[in-house]
Amino acid sequence: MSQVNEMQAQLRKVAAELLENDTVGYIIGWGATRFPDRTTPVFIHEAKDADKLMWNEYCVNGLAKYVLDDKIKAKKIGICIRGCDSRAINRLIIDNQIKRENVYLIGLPCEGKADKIKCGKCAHKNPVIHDVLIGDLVAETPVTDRFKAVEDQEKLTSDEKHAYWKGVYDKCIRCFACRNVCPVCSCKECFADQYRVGWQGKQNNSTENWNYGLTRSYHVGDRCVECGECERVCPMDLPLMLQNRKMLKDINELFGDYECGLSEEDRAPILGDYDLSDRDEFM
Amino acid sequence: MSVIKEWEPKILVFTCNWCTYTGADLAGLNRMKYPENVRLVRVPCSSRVNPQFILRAFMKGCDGVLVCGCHPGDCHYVSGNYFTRRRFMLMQRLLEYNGVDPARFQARWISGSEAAKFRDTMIRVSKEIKALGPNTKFREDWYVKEAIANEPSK
Amino acid sequence: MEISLNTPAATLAEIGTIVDKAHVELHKCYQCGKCTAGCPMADSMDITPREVIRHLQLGLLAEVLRCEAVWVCASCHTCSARCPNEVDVAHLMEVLRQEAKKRNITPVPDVDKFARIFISNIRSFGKSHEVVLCASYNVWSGHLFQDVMTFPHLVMNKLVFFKPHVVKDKTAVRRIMDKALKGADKA
Amino acid sequence: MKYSYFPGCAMKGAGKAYDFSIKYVTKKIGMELLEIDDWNCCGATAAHSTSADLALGLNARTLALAEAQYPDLEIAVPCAACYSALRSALFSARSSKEKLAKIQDLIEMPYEGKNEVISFLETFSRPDAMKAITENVVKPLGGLKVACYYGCLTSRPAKIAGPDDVENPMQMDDIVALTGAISVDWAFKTECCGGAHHVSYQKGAVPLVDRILRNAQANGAEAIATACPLCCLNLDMRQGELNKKNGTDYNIPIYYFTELLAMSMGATPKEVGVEKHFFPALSLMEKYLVKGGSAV
Amino acid sequence: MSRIGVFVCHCGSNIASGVHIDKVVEAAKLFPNVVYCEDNKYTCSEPGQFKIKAAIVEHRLDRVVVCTCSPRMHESTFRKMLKGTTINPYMLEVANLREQCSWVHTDKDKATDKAISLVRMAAAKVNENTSLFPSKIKVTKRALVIGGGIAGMQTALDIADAGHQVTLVEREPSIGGKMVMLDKTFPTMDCSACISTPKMVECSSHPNITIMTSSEVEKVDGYIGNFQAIIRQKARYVDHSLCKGCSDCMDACPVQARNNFDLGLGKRKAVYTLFPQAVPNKAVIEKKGASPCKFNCPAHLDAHGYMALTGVGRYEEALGVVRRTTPFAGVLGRVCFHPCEENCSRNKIDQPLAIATVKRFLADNARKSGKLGKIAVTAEPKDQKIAIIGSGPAGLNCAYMLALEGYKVTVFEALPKPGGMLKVGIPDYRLDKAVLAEEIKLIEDMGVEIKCNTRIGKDISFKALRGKGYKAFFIAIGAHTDSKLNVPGEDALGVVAGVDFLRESNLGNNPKPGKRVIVVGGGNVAMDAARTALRLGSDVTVLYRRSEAEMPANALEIDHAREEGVKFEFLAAPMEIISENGKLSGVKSIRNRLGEPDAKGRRSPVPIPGSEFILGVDTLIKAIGQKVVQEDLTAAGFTLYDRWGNIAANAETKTELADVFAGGDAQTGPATVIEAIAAGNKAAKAIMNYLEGTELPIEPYLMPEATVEADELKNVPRAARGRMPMIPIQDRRSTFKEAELGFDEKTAVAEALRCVNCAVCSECRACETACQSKAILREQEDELITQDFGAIVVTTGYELIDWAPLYGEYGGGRYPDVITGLQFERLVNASGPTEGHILRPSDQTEPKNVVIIKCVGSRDENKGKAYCSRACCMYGAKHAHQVLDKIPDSRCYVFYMDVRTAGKGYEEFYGRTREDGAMYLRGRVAKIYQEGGKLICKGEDSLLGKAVTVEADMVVLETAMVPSPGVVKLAGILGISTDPDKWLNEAHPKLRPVETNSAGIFLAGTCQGPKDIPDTVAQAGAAAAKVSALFSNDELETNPMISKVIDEKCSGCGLCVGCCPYTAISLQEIEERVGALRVKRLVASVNHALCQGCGACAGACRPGAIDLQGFSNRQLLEEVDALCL
Repeated sequence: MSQVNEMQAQLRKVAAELLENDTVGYIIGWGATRFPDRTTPVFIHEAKDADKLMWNEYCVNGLAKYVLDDKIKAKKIGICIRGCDSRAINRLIIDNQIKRENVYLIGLPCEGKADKIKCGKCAHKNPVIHDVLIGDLVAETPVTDRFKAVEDQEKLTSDEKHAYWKGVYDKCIRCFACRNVCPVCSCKECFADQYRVGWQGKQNNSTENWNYGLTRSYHVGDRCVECGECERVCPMDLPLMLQNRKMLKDINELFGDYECGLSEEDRAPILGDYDLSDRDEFM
Repeated sequence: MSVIKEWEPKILVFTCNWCTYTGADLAGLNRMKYPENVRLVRVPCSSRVNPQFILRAFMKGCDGVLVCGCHPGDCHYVSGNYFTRRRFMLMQRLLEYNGVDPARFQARWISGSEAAKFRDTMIRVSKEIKALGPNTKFREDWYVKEAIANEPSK
Repeated sequence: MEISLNTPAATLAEIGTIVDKAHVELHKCYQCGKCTAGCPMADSMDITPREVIRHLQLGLLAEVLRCEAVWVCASCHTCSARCPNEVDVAHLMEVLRQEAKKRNITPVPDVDKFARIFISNIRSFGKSHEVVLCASYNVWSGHLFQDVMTFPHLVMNKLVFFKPHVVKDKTAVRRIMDKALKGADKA
Repeated sequence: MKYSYFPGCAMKGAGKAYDFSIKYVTKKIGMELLEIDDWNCCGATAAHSTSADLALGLNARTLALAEAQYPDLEIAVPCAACYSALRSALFSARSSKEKLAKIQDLIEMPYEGKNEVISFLETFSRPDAMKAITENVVKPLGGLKVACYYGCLTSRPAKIAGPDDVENPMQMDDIVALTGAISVDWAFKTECCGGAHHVSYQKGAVPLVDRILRNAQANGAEAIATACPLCCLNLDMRQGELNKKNGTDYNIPIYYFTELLAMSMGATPKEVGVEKHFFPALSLMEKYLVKGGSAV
Repeated sequence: MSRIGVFVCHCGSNIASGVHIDKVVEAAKLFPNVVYCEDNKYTCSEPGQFKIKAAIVEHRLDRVVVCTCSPRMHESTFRKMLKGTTINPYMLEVANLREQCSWVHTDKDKATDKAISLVRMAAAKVNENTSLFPSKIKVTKRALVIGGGIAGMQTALDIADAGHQVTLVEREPSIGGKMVMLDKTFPTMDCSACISTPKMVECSSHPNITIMTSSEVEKVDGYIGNFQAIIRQKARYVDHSLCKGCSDCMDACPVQARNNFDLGLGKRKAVYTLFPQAVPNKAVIEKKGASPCKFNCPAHLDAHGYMALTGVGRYEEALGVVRRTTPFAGVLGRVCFHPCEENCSRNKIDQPLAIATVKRFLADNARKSGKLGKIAVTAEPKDQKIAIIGSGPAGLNCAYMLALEGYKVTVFEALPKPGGMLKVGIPDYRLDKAVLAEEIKLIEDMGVEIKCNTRIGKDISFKALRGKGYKAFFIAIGAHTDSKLNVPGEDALGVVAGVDFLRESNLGNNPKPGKRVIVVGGGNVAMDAARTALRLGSDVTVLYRRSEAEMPANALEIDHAREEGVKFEFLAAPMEIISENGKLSGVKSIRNRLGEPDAKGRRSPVPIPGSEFILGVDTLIKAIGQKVVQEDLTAAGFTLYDRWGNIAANAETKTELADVFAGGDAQTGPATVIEAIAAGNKAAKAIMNYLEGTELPIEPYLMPEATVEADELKNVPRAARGRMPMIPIQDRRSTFKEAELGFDEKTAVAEALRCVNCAVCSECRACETACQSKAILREQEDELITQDFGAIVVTTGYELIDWAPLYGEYGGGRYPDVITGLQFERLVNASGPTEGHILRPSDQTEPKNVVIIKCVGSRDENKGKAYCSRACCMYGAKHAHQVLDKIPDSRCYVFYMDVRTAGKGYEEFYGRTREDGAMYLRGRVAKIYQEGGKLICKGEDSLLGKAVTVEADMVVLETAMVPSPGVVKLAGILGISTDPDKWLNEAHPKLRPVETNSAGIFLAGTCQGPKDIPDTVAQAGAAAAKVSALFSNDELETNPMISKVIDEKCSGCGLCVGCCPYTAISLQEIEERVGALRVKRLVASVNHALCQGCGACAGACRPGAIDLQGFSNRQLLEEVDALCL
């Protein structure tokens, strides 16, 4: 823990300096709530408030997407990023949603947080990019079971599969929390809100939910950074990553190893690209 | 029992204007026969087909969907069908993963000269789908009923 | 005589497995003859390397297994190196030799004999040993006096030893050889 | 400059001069050779024309021994035939996991296919070796016209032998040039000498030597340098014979390229064993060594 | 609410027989928004169409569904029809009731159901249709044709004849391409030049054609009808507006360069026309840059220039070239440390050229023949006076340069004799002072006044000189005092400074060194001192603290010293000078070892403790470096020095005083003669700038270094460097006679001819003198020209595969008489290197036995290309015919795989060739080798089944065609694609053979794939026709069924950009409101001229922000919904 406290101290020091010398306009980080085992995203605008920044095992929320809310981008945005956030940031850069020079990245190597589901399959504990690094890099633990759950799911018969997902989407309440929190969902206007065009019906029934869920996982499938935020925020605790990882798995098998958001110039999203030598199953 | 006899599947075929649709026309020209239950939707290029169309079709009660285009390398628009290939390889797997029988959604390359291949494909697919029976998965009966209700009957 | 090209499927299959062993795609050869042209041994062959391929293309396996060319080949790999169509002729020759051996067809007995002796030589010493080798070869093959004139020279200049060098762990070597030769005929 | 050493059977017999000169040169230039303990015969042509596995097994054993004894040394091989045989074994070991497993089971020893197998043409043409050689040449063979003969197995199959050029390799030429000798441009550098056929199929093999000598002569070679005991033996043994039989007037003594190196580094022809060649090779050397001597 | 009309067609009985039309009509009437429905026998017929029009009016329809045959058949018909109505032509949908219903189904009821459903789909879709309007783009009626071969010329001519402007861009200096290299063309055997040169002339004289030779396309933007191209006009160094095409310059040019047009079989000059009939018939200069010798010379002497001239015996001109930079040819030829030679490309194959010695020859030769002459001052006299302090190489050269410009120059020299270090530093045995005197005289003859025995600070001062009207000063007083050893006892009697010792001896005050002399130091001064002392009879040892490798003196000097008997003590440094009663007796020294390399990479000496030793000595000469004498200048009122005690001046020799300049050793510290000369020249220019108020460059004009790689030289014949004759060794030991005698004429010329012409042009400027119309532009640079075009035709043609590295078995290029087909064409060509006689390149004899090998590099996936090059079979036959025809009792053997003669009269031609006696052998040659002057070809006659050999005198390889180099780069520039073999891709192999996938860009000729001349010309015509068709309209109407971006929905992620095969989509910045502020962001935008309407983008866009008009998401979803009913 002391390790972590040191980091927290260092984080606050660095944050204070950044605000002091006006490198950044404000800093997005984690702050205390009245629950000891909860933190909440905070926006620190002044050096004196730097001490409000927290760094502990309860810093669970993904922060990357908050940078999108700043439409004016008057000043650089400082933001605390763990491995998952850093990949999300890269994602946003690749999708032209932010410019690298508009953000100042405070890297925080992360041993995994209280949310075991979110952090369970974390393959990148260290930020893959950062401007400043707090604390020391930590050892990465290679993930062996990245697609284990998916493989199990695949083993089911098609009826079982259907039954399973039907069960899932019966529960869904289409609150769109998964979409709103997702760093990959950067569309100006989500298909799911375009009732006029007819991508998505208003009715609340499992098919519409399913249509939403499936389409969403197809939309994020080739770009998902596996931060697990969607699952974390789902009020109905739906196994959303189980849906998302399926496409990742297929991509890995069909088009070679692929992890999104590992660098600023990632290869084009699988669906925005092609290769003459791709496998052909439609002959 | 008798119901099943009556039942004809609804099969949607997206065809690119330059190859498969031409192939279908050629089939017609040669008076080749295939089941009535396939209906073609003409698009300029198979890459125009948004996978969400397929979901939509199943929701609305389609029993089988097929996407057809030029053979890789012959695309009228140079590279469209390469995108098609990737999109639907993934979509097909995703649907299967969600419990939709792979036979219900397929993709095929059929060139403008392959009238016979077009016919054979249609015959085969419709046989397969028919064998599978009506699609219940990923389908909202309510829509179908509603729709039929809305249809002015005579 | 007239050759029938209605080769039985079985034979074609056999040819298939043989060329696969040599990683050769027969259809690639368009019979330019560059292999033959470059082959140092071509003059001594009954059919040229190109013709060996041709026979196989036409499904005439028996003729190929019977021919001397396969045994006259010195495995210098010139043909393979120069083939415009990446047909590994030399490797094919080798596989054919092995196949012929399996069927106990040895149209150029001496070459085969020498190989056997060479190998038995290794079996007994683990290393090959020239005197024993040549001596026994000459006896076996009946060329009693081949190169004998060279022998004194060799002896005078201590270029040969009468006491063979021997591998310490002979049994190991033998075990390997036996294992390997299982299937192929024992030397 | 340190290698594990696989002499091969010939080096104990007909190839003695080769063996000696290699030892001499490597000693001079401070190259260390550690002989693999209990190596066995490579099986030569006989093995692989009998059964692929036989060749594989025999060579894999030696390679495995080397790997065990000198895990981080490349294996230097003087004889072209052994070189080729060992390399093909090495390559198939590296070709696939399955193959490797098969080999391990065949030889019943641990083997991973780690160590590279290289020829002496390679070891000597590496920069540091070249440098060392240049520094140690004391009696240049000023102007001796040498045709460098590489033979088949140092150049083919290309992917096994990995020559600098299949048809016109230069490695040996470059090395020999260091001795002050002039390497002639000729066309039969990599043509076959007949190999083992000289024992088992003479009538077919002898003309090959004839052709090689003819071209060397036509291009003004006074001597031929070889890198393989068998090649050397064949060219050497047949030359006089051909002159007798066909009335040719070949006078092209055959040397191992390492003999030339050794002598240019001060070894006397006798030491090297030049007089041991079938075809008289001493006088030419004496002639040139004197010349060379004065040139310094 | 829309108002849809549905029109069901019987198509005679075609539809009616398979479908219950009435049922369909009934059903259709009930579809949403359908207000009218009728059936019709032949809708497409005149009356049918009329009925529709009528119904539109009568029922106020705003959209129409026609249920008839395939839309591929009649959609356009009905669109046209609607043009004449109130409805937009795109408010139409066609239901395919014939090809896809009545014709393909048997069960009429089921078919009817399907028909109804098809109509419903169409109605549902049309309900969502919107009016679409085609947009127009203007067409620039000028075509760009890239490549001036026969294809390019033909295309250009055809387009031009159609009345449009054409720019024909050619990389070579002349148009004509490969065809003009050929001798005859098969099968008619008419002369290639005779039919292609008229085309060239026609191109050049055609009013609509602009020819740009020596040019390459650099960049292309835009789209069909509106391309902007940037074309690089490469420097030709000749003003083509002035060049008259006379060959005076070529006659004057001394350089023999490789003739690429003859594929290396002949030679041409550095200034040349590609071939006699070249178009334009104007000279160009091949200049790859500055040759290494010139580039690396501190003064940038045109070494290459005077070597070239020497090579052809034009010594006076050559000397003139030297004198452009300095009058000291003789001096430099003797004493220069020649960095030119160190950098000579010959180093890469044998030894460098003896450039300095050749220069010396030029001077000596002029002296001997009394042609040393005067140096003419052409510039009109100027009255500014300039004072130069110091008559060393720097000072004198500065004076020389200024004098050339007509200035009045006075040189002040402190010593009794002019020349500075040249005079008093360098011993006579290295430099005969007579030579120096004469070359100084040259300068004096130009009006330069040299005042000796005049010491600055003592006899003159700047103040005084300014008073006398001197406008500028150049300080070049050199470095004439020694650096101290800093060891005890240094000032003992018998310890002398190297520079002083040499000065004494050089001024003839012959100094008397003791018996035992020790020289401390390792530089050139040390060597001079040592060898001088030796000649004065002493026993000399050089003491140097590092090892020989580190000695700064140049190697030759060291060798000479050693030869003459100077001894060396390396790795030893003096610690203390021992003297007995004030007289020097010995020097205590210590041994060093070499430590780690310092910053400069030089290994510094480290003393080995306890290794001290003593050497007995009578005279010790210190030669460890010199310093500038400051006292005089200080006295003269000049006090600006840097921290090393050198005069402080910048790179342009300017000091802080505006009118005072400084250079040479005085500014840089001890350096070399050539560096001093460079400094002098720079100073002269700086002074002129100062006096004239100009800002011309100080350094001489210099192009980038033209380096030559070793492998480019591998075929250059080896030739040893000329030997320098020297006087007998005993004379060298005892006398001061010049040790080196220099080259005689023969050696000098031979040496000069060893030059490999790195930069090709030697910059000797002989052409400038020769050209009466003053057309030579020495310092010309590339020019970028931007122009608009409406269409582009690529006709870049082919090259022959570089077979040598691929076919070692054919000698890999080592046999001169193994040539390619194209080389053979040059040999038989009357305008070729042999005037049409077929002669072996090796010995110019006529070959009797010629072997022709086909498919070299073709049909050989192992070594070359898998494809067949198509033309080889025919020109192979042609070559065989020509051999047999031109060489009496010759024989010709043709090795072939197959003989492919698909063409009019081709098979007959092949037949005639056999009739001529060509021996056709079916098989590939496996090896060609040389034995006794013969090329022996080993092949197999696969029809005989026997290996065969042919002893040939010459072998012709019919090598594969490959795309011309740079085509891949060009394809990138144009955004068109190539196949795996790098041939350019046509849009469709059968139906669009001369188009590319980028609209407005066309192909013709061999850039698209191997073909012969007739096919090429045919394609050229086709491409021209396509272009003319395009140019026949002033505007292009674009298809309105293209993609459209809805900005509000677009997040600018750019996914669509990558999906577009036509690069029609780009990200554009838009401005939009966010609360009170306006912010900028990126959104996709579609170029309506480029978009072809495939919809790949729409299929990819997640939020549907980009949509395809006519096939919109909404339309298709509606269609799907309708189908599901």
